[in-house]
Amino acid sequence: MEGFVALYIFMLAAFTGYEIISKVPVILHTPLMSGSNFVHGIVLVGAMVAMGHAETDMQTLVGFIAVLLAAGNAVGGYVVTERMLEMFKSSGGKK
Amino acid sequence: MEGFVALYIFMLAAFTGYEIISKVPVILHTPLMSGSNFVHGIVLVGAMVAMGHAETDMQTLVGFIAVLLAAGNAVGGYVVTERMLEMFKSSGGKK
Amino acid sequence: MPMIIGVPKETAEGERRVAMEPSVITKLNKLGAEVCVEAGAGAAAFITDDQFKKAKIIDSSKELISGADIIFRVQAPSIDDVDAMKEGSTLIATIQPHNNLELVKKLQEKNITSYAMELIPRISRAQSMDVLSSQAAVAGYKAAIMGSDLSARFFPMLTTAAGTIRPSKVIVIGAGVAGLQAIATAKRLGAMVEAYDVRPETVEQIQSLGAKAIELKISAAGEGGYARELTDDEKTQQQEELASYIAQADVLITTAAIPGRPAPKIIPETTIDVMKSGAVIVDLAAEGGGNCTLTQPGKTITTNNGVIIHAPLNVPSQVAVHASEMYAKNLLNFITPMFNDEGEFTPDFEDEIIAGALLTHAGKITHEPTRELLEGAK
Amino acid sequence: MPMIIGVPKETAEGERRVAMEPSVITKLNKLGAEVCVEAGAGAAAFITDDQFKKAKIIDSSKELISGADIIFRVQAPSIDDVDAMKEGSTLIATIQPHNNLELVKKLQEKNITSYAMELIPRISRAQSMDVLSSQAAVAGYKAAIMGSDLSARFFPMLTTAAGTIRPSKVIVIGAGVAGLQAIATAKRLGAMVEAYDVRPETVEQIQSLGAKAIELKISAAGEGGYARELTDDEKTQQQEELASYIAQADVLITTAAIPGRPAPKIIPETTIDVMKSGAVIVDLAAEGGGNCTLTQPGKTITTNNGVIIHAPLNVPSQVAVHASEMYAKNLLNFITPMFNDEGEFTPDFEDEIIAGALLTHAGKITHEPTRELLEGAK
Amino acid sequence: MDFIVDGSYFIAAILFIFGLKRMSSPVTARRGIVWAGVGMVLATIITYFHKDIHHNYVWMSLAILIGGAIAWVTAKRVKMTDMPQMIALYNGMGGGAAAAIAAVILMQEKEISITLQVLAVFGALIGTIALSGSMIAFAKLQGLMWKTYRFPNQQWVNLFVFLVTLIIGFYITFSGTAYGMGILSIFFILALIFGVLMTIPIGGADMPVVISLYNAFTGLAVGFEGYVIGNPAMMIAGIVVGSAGTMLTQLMAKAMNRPITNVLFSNFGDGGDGKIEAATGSMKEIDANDVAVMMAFAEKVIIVPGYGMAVAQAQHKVWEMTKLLQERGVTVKFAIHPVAGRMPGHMNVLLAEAGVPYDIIYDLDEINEEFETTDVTLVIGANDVVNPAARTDTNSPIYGMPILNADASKNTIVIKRGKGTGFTGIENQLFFAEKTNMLYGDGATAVSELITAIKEL
Amino acid sequence: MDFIVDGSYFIAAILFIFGLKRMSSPVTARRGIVWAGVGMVLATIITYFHKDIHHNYVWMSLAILIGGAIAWVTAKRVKMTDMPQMIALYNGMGGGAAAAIAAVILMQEKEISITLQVLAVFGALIGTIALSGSMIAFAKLQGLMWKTYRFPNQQWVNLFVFLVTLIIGFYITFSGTAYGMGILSIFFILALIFGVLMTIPIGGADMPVVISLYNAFTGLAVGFEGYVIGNPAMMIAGIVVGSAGTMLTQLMAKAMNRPITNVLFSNFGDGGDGKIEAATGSMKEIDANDVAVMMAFAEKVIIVPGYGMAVAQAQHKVWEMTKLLQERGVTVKFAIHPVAGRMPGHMNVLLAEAGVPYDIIYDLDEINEEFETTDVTLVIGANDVVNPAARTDTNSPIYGMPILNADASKNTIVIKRGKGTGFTGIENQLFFAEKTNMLYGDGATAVSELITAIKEL
Ligand SMILES: NC(=O)c1ccc[n+]([C@@H]2O[C@H](COP(=O)([O-])OP(=O)(O)OC[C@H]3O[C@@H](n4cnc5c(N)ncnc54)[C@H](OP(=O)(O)O)[C@@H]3O)[C@@H](O)[C@H]2O)c1
Ligand SMILES: NC(=O)c1ccc[n+]([C@@H]2O[C@H](COP(=O)([O-])OP(=O)(O)OC[C@H]3O[C@@H](n4cnc5c(N)ncnc54)[C@H](OP(=O)(O)O)[C@@H]3O)[C@@H](O)[C@H]2O)c1
Ligand SMILES: NC(=O)c1ccc[n+]([C@@H]2O[C@H](COP(=O)([O-])OP(=O)(O)OC[C@H]3O[C@@H](n4cnc5c(N)ncnc54)[C@H](O)[C@@H]3O)[C@@H](O)[C@H]2O)c1
Ligand SMILES: NC(=O)c1ccc[n+]([C@@H]2O[C@H](COP(=O)([O-])OP(=O)(O)OC[C@H]3O[C@@H](n4cnc5c(N)ncnc54)[C@H](O)[C@@H]3O)[C@@H](O)[C@H]2O)c1
Repeated sequence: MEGFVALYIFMLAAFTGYEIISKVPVILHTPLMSGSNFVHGIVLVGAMVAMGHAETDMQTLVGFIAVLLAAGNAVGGYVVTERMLEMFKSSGGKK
Repeated sequence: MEGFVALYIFMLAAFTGYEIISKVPVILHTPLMSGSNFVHGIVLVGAMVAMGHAETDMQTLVGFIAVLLAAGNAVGGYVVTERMLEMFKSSGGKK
Repeated sequence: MPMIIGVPKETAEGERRVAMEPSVITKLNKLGAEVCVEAGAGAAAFITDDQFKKAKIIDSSKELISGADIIFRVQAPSIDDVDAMKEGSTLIATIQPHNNLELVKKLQEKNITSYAMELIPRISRAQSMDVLSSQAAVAGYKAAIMGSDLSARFFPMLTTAAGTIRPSKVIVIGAGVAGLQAIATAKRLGAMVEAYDVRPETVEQIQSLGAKAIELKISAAGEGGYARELTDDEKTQQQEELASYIAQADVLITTAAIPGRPAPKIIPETTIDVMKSGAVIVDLAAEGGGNCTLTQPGKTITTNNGVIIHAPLNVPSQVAVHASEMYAKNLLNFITPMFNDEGEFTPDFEDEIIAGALLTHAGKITHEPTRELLEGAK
Repeated sequence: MPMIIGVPKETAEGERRVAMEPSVITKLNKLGAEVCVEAGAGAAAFITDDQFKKAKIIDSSKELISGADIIFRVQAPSIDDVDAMKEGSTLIATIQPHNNLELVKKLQEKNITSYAMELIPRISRAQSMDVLSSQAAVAGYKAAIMGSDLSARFFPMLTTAAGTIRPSKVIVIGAGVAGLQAIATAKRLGAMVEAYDVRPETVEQIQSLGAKAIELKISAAGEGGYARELTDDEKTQQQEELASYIAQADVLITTAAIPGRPAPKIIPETTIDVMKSGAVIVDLAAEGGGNCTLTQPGKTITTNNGVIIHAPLNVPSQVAVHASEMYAKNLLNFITPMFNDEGEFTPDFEDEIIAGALLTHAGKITHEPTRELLEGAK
Repeated sequence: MDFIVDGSYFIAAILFIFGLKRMSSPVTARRGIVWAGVGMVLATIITYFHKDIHHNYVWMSLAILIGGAIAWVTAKRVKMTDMPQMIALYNGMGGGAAAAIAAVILMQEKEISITLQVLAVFGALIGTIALSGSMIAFAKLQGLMWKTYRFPNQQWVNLFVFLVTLIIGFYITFSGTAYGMGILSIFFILALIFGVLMTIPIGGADMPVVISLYNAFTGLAVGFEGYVIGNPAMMIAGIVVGSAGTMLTQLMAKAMNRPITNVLFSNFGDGGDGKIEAATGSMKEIDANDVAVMMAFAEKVIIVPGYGMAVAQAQHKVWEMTKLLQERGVTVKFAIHPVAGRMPGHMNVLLAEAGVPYDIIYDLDEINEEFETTDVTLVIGANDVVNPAARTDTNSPIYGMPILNADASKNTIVIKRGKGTGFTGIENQLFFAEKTNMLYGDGATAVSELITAIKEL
Repeated sequence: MDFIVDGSYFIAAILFIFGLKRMSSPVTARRGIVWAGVGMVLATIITYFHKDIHHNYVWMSLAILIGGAIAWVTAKRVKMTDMPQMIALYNGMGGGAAAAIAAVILMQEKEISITLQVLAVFGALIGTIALSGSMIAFAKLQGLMWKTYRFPNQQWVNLFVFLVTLIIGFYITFSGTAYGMGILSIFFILALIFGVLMTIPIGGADMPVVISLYNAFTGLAVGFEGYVIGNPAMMIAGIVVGSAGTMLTQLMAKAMNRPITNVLFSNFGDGGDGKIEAATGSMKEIDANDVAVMMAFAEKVIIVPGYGMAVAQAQHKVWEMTKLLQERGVTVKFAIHPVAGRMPGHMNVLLAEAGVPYDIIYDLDEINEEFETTDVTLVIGANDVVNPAARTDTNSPIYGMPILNADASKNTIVIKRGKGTGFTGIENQLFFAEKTNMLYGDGATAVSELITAIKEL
């Protein structure tokens, strides 16, 4: 990937992120923070790749830690978000 | 650029286009159509490049036509859009 | 020679309206007519002779009547007044022929062209001439005001330091022109309003004023938007069902009428017996005998259980200023098409509206039911 | 022995209220008191003896009065009635001591503890006992109703087939409790309402009811939320400025009062002269002599230029049901703190409210201005 | 330099996106086109320094000048009502340019990756269709050709042409560089023909939708060719327009209450065209957003309430809407017909309840002259009282009744639930009039929608 | 296989975007997290087939299991009120993972392009800061450490540490592969220290904003490392979160009425912390959107109107809002205090005018018990009539007056224009209560905003 292509992707992704959030009620701030926290749990994929082609033991160890942390990010992020969003359950159905 | 990167850019750009338009009052449909018509006038840039490295006379001719048409697209698109949007001028200021 | 329109002072007892209004004079003048008004004709409606300055003020009633080509009146004239009229002249008033047969005869004899405003067919085009509607609107408004004035209770809900006052319940029977206006006015004052009419289409109309429609099981929709008379069985059933509602009422306004017939007796004594002490009934149908059996037209009585029954006659007269204004405009709208562009008076007797209102003309009684009453069926 | 509260039938002429209400009896019983009501006491307020079933009904007025520890009344009792009272018993009523000096003396002599409800200080905590407010609210409402009833015009705007009726203009002078209520009621009926008061803070209050505030150049804000008296110059200026507004009015409701003084004469004859024929003035200040120079308290007159001046006395009486209810609740709220948890009657004479309302106690006149009137300054 | 060029393209792409975003709101729309314009100028100038351009600078400039000048003059001259066909024209030019770029690339017969080849050919195909299709659309709207043209089995013929074009396209794509000029020419010619065939049977009323579709096509073509020549600004602008244009096409079709497939293929059977030409005969539905914009940007609005407003008890909402309009500087008046509703003064009672001040309420005599100078008349649940039959149709039961001249105003919007008639039960020609649009729904709901829409402006 | 892997990542990226989009509306939020979850599972499973993974499958799985299990258990167990610190914790883990990836890459000392090098280092930096910063945030909220820690010249020390870290980062970036493990370790350690330093002086009340900021950091770090290892799913998810997180941080700071710089740097001077802990002393402002959500998702709402509603003539709007709430199934009641307003029955007149039916209007005696079971009490321009001083403060002029127990309900929202007192001119402790939030503005305007906000839900 050449630099500008990355820039384009960054720009478009940033615009997308911005558009998504621009009109959010305050009460959703925390769940949304939690949700986006979960989404960057995708770092797990990178951690797996890093560990998967680690060359030295040291690298494997760091990779292991990376995967461990990333898995924690993903799983914990999901559960916490899910629980927080539960409060929108019953009433949401009313409409 | 590899295929999937293009796909990502396409996806993000498409999402961006979709988000931009998703809530437009009917009265803006035509000006917006005109405005987006202007925007793809950027094809001029491509036409210039194509003409700029044309190899044969035939290619140069086709390139010439491309630039001509593209310039028409850009300039005409701009003027028409501008004129159409003029109607939002006076009243817009009232607010 | 322009036509002369004469407006005498009303002679009927308690009549405060006048068949003229300053702005109408200007318009009549434009049509090509001249207007003469009897001195003091507007006094009871708070219109001074000064305000009638566009018209000729004539002191003597006889002089005015005998000099006019067309007479505008609110109520039917006396026989004497007809005597004073020019032969072949025109009279426009609410004549109520079935109550004034002798008068009709006199009009016929004197060869007078007379129009009974209340007979105008109630078609869309004639709405601007419809005195029944305009005066019923006044009556309906006034009924609600009278109800609130007679009641010893607040209409609206009030939460105060001295407790919460519950809003009065006002029930309106008969949701015609007057009934709807009464509903609207009582609602405005903050009362809880419920209304009942036999015609099913009134349900939506009542709701369109934000009031609650009482729906019973009987319908009495008749022809032409009017109600038909109910059978005896139906009446009893209606009364019983209604009584349970009326027992709750603080003010009851009754406006039920069936054209050409005495007012239906919807509220029997048994219903009044279950009403609250201090409840008020305003019986707008008093003119037709009233909707309550206990009604004494023109009187206000209090029953043993403390129910006040008010049965006013000629209610529009109490809002004389505006009732006169509307009445005069009705007459103006009625007569306007009779003048042609040159200011000549050329009524088109073929016209549906004119034909409908025409009572006597050229020595004939043109209104069939009245003629039948006087001369028997053909 | 529980305290006995006696509620006699009001004896003042035209008084239809009663100082009791069925739900109040229950609450008094809970406090530990027993209630006796004179037979027929509630009749004029449409409360039957039946509805008072929680109380003992006593036929004879004398018997009731002499048997009671505490007497609830609306208006001041007659000297005779005081005579009949137990020595040392308690009287709660709107006594108006400055108009009833002899009575006060009698109360003092009989060693009666008397409270004048109208003297309760108008502090926040006392709002629920404030009979001036509760009865003024009734009067204000009723004033608007009377105005609409007396007027020969519609209050609301009506666009009809017989022309458009322009809404009436109602002007309210004095935007105290009664004035504001009159504004609200007239607005409800659809009138265009303008109001004027000398106190500047009323501007916002008038607007908070959706009406228009008339702002002149004079302010007469006095102490404690009441108005002060104006100088003569100021009065003239006020009158002139006001006259130009009042000339437009279809109905004028005046409620201006200055506590302890005769009502200010705000509407001189010159102002009435410029008013419309058929305009109506409801002078709620009639009790204090009226706000119009032409006012004849208790009468309804029509001036030469056709202005109707209605100057009713004791307006709350006309809404007897709810006025009684509110009055009775005021008394209840006043007396409740005087009972302790054991049902004993132990008024705290130190309390700001009780001290304020206390007129005579233990053979003394405790209300200073009244004492001064009777015994001269100390 | 390359860095500057790429950076400029990047900035241009951002300007395009934000420009379009601004164009999607009436308040910022005018600045939006300027932003996009700046992006375009920047991109064009910087392209002169593009590393792939080796020669032809003069010719290139000449082409820009000629193309630009012609477009400028025509665009300035054209009447406002002829705008749609001009958009079609310029759009066609854009499609043509994209196709021409593809042609140059394909002519160069270089070995390029299969992805590029696919996109180049596909871009060429839709660019060419957009070119010829737009030209037909232009010709139709300009009145240069018969409105519609049909022949038997048209759909089959079209399908056949399309498939042949596609097959040739496949061949070009997968034959490496083995295809020759001949095949290439046939490909383009067939694509041109298909664009013509696709467009000719579509009626005038549906043209805006079709133009929007071709606009999206051109966008996609530009995006694909941008990818092929490695120009991300073109790629992004093209795809954004392609996506936005597709969305817009759908919205437009929806606003006409027709699925997009219907627009494209249904006209072969019935005579669905000419709908706009025939003024009467159909009621035109309108969207609340549109009405909101019309009113918000109007000078004067008259509201005509009727019995339907009473039934819906919409008075409070109507007044709220009025206040919103007033805040924006719009003059709003209420016109009350003498017999609106079901009792004398019915409307007055309701409007007073909602708190509408008397001084903006007018009766028939006071306001009837004013409709002519009114931008928008909003009829809420009134029917008989605005029925022009009262003036013209001597047989009508309401003949002779004075009515409110709602039909005289520049635009009339009617809010009602459906096809219900009024008190007299007769049809109302006003609803079919050219300047009338129907906003269907319960009075309260419809006005609510208007309020929301006005607030969002 | 590569194609499938890449395709899966592509799908995962789309799922993330749409998941986040859905999460930004209360109605669809719950489904949003599920979408994102599906994307995550898909991406994780497919990564086993990634071409760059050669070994360590078992260890990898073990790490996932351990990390996941711990997170699962802790996340399930934690109390609702402790959620913010858990978010901080998991976010720190994400930042750490990103930093660790960078570490692995940098340790491999391959020749990579300068762009990659820059991004790898920058990602490592912010990932590490997010890691240690989040941990401190977690520790603070969990009560594991002193709330704030300050020392003289703190800001200068922080700046110094940051600059040194940056310089080392530059060195690593531009020295090709010449840097060694030592330098690398120092870089990471310094970054860790900076994260700690940056966070310790910030008070508890500001923590959510800071956590959100670190969340955005982690997002960016993930995005950058995604670029470095050529994984577009990571890249896009990371940048979207980075951008959304930045936006969110700003929104949160705005909701607290403080610029973000203030949150990060201002606390060095004054004792701005502990604001949330000290229940009284300050009024908490709230946003209309938030009030709208609270009410829309409540079971029961009580509205307490006062003189301010009359002054604002907001009655019509209040009723409109009430109807919107009712449509959503919320029970709404009006509580009228006997002396609300300036005349007996003042509120009744206004509510009747607006058309509020009598049966949802309650007086003090009827409703005062109900506040306890009420989710939201909305006080509109009332003051004295809800002043708890009447119950407790014997010196207060209103002592002894019965008041509406608005303070007993689960949440109390007060609409008023500013700090104006009521009729009696005294302070109102209700406004400072823990469960009370202030919605400032003219009554009519504020309720309008609520209406708009409710409609948008
Ligand atoms: N004012 C009087 O004194 C009086 C008395 C008696 C009769 N009239 C007669 O009544 C008529 C009054 O005319 P008008 O124009 O006011 O009313 P109209 O002609 O009766 O028309 C009312 C229209 O409102 C629509 N509508 C009904 N409910 C609605 C709702 N909830 N939301 C939106 N639209 C609704 C109906 O169409 P949809 O069903 O399609 O929605 C209908 O077409 C005149 O013909 C007059 O002569 C008047
Ligand atoms: N009901 C009666 O009969 C009567 C008669 C006389 C006196 N009073 C007294 O009046 C008081 C009534 O209490 P209350 O709670 O109704 O009112 P209040 O205590 O007077 O408080 C009104 C509040 O509304 C706010 N406000 C004013 N205009 C506003 C606007 N346009 N928009 C939003 N908020 C606005 C003011 O704060 P901001 O300035 O900050 O906005 C003020 O704090 C009691 O003390 C009562 O004793 C009652
Ligand atoms: N076509 C027009 O333009 C036009 C003009 C005026 C009136 N109208 C229609 O005619 C209707 C009646 O007008 P009106 O007010 O003069 O009628 P009305 O005075 O004759 O009767 C009053 C009402 O009493 C009702 N009523 C009769 N018997 C009853 C009973 N037993 N119980 C309860 N209610 C009973 C009637 O249904 C009527 O609504 C109006 O509602 C109006 O719609 C139409
Ligand atoms: N603190 C409380 O809780 C409480 C209780 C009741 C009343 N009040 C206040 O006291 C005020 C007065 O109460 P009220 O209605 O019994 O007063 P009132 O009956 O004594 O007077 C009526 C009104 O007339 C006005 N007025 C006097 N002279 C006037 C003149 N020359 N021109 C015009 N207007 C004139 C007064 O300002 C007053 O508003 C009320 O507005 C209320 O705010 C307070």
